[in-house]
Amino acid sequence: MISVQQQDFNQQSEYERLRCQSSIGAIVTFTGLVRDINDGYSVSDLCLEHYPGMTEKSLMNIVEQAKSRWNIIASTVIHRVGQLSINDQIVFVGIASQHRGDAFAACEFIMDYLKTEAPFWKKETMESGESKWVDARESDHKTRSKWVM
Amino acid sequence: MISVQQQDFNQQSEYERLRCQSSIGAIVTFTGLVRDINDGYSVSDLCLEHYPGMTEKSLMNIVEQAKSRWNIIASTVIHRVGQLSINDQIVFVGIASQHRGDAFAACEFIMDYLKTEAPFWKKETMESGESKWVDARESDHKTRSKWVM
Amino acid sequence: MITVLFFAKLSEQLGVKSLQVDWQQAQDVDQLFQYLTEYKKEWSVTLTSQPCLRAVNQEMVTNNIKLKAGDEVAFFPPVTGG
Amino acid sequence: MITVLFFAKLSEQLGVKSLQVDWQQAQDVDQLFQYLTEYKKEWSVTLTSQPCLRAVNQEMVTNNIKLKAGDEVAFFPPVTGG
Repeated sequence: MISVQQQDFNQQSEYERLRCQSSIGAIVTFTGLVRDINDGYSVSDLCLEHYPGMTEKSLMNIVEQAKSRWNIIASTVIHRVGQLSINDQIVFVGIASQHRGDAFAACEFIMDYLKTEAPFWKKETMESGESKWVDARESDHKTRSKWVM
Repeated sequence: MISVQQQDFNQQSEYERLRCQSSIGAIVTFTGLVRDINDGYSVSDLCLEHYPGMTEKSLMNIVEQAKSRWNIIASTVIHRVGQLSINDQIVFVGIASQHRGDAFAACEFIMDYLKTEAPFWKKETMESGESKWVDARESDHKTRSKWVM
Repeated sequence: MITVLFFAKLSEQLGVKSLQVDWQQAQDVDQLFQYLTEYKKEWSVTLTSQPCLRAVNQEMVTNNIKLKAGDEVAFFPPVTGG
Repeated sequence: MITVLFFAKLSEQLGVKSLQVDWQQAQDVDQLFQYLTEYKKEWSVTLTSQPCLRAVNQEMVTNNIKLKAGDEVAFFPPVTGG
């Protein structure tokens, strides 16, 4: 399941959806939240812009790559767009597998690729009232490179 | 938070407990479930024995090691004992961090060490009615060795 | 025609979210980019002074590729979702 | 006295969950183990025919270590939780 949406998501519902089969032995979930501090300054809220159409395609492509590398029984990727506040949920990636190694690897892989390939952009409003586009992190590209076979 | 308990746990409550601070940017959770098939035979249920007292100590020690290696804001480890059925939750590990890399690594590290160090033993009842103690997996020791610095 | 889209900081700086470019001016992505740098006086600096990713028909491209009428080409800063 | 505990398959096979051993018989873990293999006729085979982990006062040990009166020593199969 892949969804790009404005509305919030519920951890329990997403977890239960992944837990649907009795062959599942491991579920790994990642949730990204809006932090109150970024790069040393206080953030008051966040706006997420995206490229409608391409975001879904890009996420689907990332999930397909993960499926070709690991045994995945069920997967969910949800990414929110629009206006968000501190502590709000931004992104959810959940993987259900027979064994934990596959679930951990696939979940982290999807996040690392999402961070560098999926067309989302964050604009932060600081406590001062100023707003600025978040800069891409070099570290995210380094992290991603560890998955190159 | 560390708990060894008979009763089930709730994903949402554990998630909300981890999400308590606004400096948290990433939450990774692992949940282990009873699978219907193990090593090729059908399982009908599972009994988990443990070494009371040592289990808690062992889990605390593993979590301390993780905290010394990664930035962890909050952590939860729950392991159930006693009689369990197919699809039941066995174990929960949840890590809240500023950044996802720490949360993924710490969560997987704790599971890999728990699998080889924490004194729990599974006895499976097969569909035939026979029951047998689960054998330790060589692969779990291999997986663990990747964390040795 | 080629549909050109800009996103995030880039779209804010150019003051435009999308525009249509005649295919004659944009037979491949590099040619289109060159055309855009000359589209308005200040566009050259904006487009060349920062990293600018490209997607053709909603797929990221790193090499120059041929375009055909009806294609959708997007330019945007490095992504920062997740 | 030393408190000796057995768990899981091992405890089932020996038919005992715990016993008390005089410290004179068990001044270190190896000596205690040796004592146990001679405790009952069939214990030698059960204890030596399979991997058997050891914990002293609820901490896993891999080397032989000295014991003192009141210590709790556990023997058990490789763990299979999680």
